[in-house]
Amino acid sequence: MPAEVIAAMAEFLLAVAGFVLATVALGLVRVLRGPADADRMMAPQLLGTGGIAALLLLGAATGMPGAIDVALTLTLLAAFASVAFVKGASEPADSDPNEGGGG
Amino acid sequence: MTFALAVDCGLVVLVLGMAIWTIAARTTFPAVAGFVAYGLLLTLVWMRLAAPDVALTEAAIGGGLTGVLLLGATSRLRATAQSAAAERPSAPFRLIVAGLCTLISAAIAAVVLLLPDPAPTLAPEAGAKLSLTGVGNAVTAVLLAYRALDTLLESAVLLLALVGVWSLAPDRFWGGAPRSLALRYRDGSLSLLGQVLPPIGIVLGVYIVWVGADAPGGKFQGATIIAAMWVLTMMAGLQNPPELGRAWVRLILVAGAAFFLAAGIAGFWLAGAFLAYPPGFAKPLIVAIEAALTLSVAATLGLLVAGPSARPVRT
Amino acid sequence: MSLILDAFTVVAVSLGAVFFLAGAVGLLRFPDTLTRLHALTKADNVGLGLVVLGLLPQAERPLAAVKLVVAWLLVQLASGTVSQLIARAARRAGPSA
Amino acid sequence: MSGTTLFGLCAAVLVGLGLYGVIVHPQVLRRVVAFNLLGAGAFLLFGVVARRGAEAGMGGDPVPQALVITGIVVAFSATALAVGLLLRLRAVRAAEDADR
Repeated sequence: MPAEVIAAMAEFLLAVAGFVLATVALGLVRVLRGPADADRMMAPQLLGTGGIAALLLLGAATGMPGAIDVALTLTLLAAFASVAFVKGASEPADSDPNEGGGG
Repeated sequence: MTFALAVDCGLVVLVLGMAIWTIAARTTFPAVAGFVAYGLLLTLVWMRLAAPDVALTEAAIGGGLTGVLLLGATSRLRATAQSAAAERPSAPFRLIVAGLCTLISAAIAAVVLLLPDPAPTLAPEAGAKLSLTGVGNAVTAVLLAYRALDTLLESAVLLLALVGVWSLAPDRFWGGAPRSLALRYRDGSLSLLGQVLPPIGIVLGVYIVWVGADAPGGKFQGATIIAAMWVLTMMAGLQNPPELGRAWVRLILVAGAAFFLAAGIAGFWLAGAFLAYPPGFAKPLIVAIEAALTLSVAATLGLLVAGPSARPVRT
Repeated sequence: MSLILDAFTVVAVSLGAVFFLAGAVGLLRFPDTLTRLHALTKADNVGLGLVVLGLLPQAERPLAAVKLVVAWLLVQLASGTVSQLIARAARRAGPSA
Repeated sequence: MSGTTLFGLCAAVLVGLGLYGVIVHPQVLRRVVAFNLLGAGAFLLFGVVARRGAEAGMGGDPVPQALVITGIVVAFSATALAVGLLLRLRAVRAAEDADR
């Protein structure tokens, strides 16, 4: 493949990565504003899909080693964080036996 | 490279936006949500800085595990959150602090702009001896060969932090199990996720440890993924945190540091110095130490999330 | 041959980007939590799928291509179950949420 | 301006922001969050220094990168300890209030 085609492809992938990142930014603003906690739980999921799309595009554009491994890790941990969000938001304030009531 | 710079600019704007949101949000839950997003975004920044090893660590710990820890604390502290809101410092005080913090930022920014050119670097030195260690990833070589003492001390620090957390338990609970991490209500999809995701995650974690010798990865990153999967099964209610006084728990926790230390002391006889690896055996030794440390670090991180004992020992 | 593959990459990745845009617009415009969740999952998963599909011809080694597909499958699994969880949490919080 | 310098300036702002949060926030948990924010900014400075030292076929100087990996893990364990202390402090206070 001629060098300029490779360079053009890299530029294109970078541009799309930037575009996807921009849509993630838009979504993040909306999601974090709420109003419900359930809206905010979408934040890690949004980054789990949009973030890894941007990451994979960046990795393909610049030939970074390990980009896919980082993307896989990001996916797993984003799912993990989402579960913690659901758990954190859907539980009433503490009711631990050794901690007598709320402060 | 104009597109690359545009992507960098966009990333910086996003990261700064999340940081401002995290500091400025009125209640704690949205702030922590912003912090998790901030951690996941920093992963992309680290990739742009050509540091995939750090990106893996940030994705696993910065966004994932720290976020889960803070979220757990948030839900438990909800009741106190309102009463403390009244004690907000006065506007003049905040203004003065803002001014001082701006000065500090400006000073650091000036340092960044005045960094020497060409930049000092240890990369050639790190690369020159790489073949002697038998390891292909320079970051792993730094962590486990050139500066192995730091890594040994780090695994000790992790244990110390865990001892610190454990010592916060009331006396009557010592050696008992931490409070359950499970969701209060049964949820079928969470059970499914808790059963399907951990096997994949553990394979990925072991893979990250394994390729760490020659490619981006390493024991801390892999161990964090494994720890996260363990905590996930506990959150899904599929298992409860173990009793902290059990011998096998203690054994797993210290195994990594103990093996590392033993290999280090053996270095006195075999290679003439503490933590020196005998020639030709550097790679197998590094892999063996990584394997032992992975198990211990994963257990330590998981138990740090689980917290101190919260119930008496079952007899 | 490589020109056809490159064209395929450009088309698929661009289509994926369109879906990401649709997802963001849905998040911004839809009135309540459940519909916003719908926008997030549908658009993003198809979007990511198309991006992965487009990047497959660019993968240097077969293992990289396999890992790309695995990443997408993992996202499918995680986002499918996590959306269920979020939707149920939203319903438990009340109809107004 | 290069992207690396841009990230350096971003790190400088993050340190300032984090410090402001640590000093000003009335809730201790928010201070812990702000402290983590500050820490991430400091790590990013290391990353910029490492990236500028790219040589010998490596994307960056591996020594600061290794330091940052150690730092992130230690910061997590410190955060876990802080959160543990915070929860314990609240439990003790609640018990005192109940006694009174």
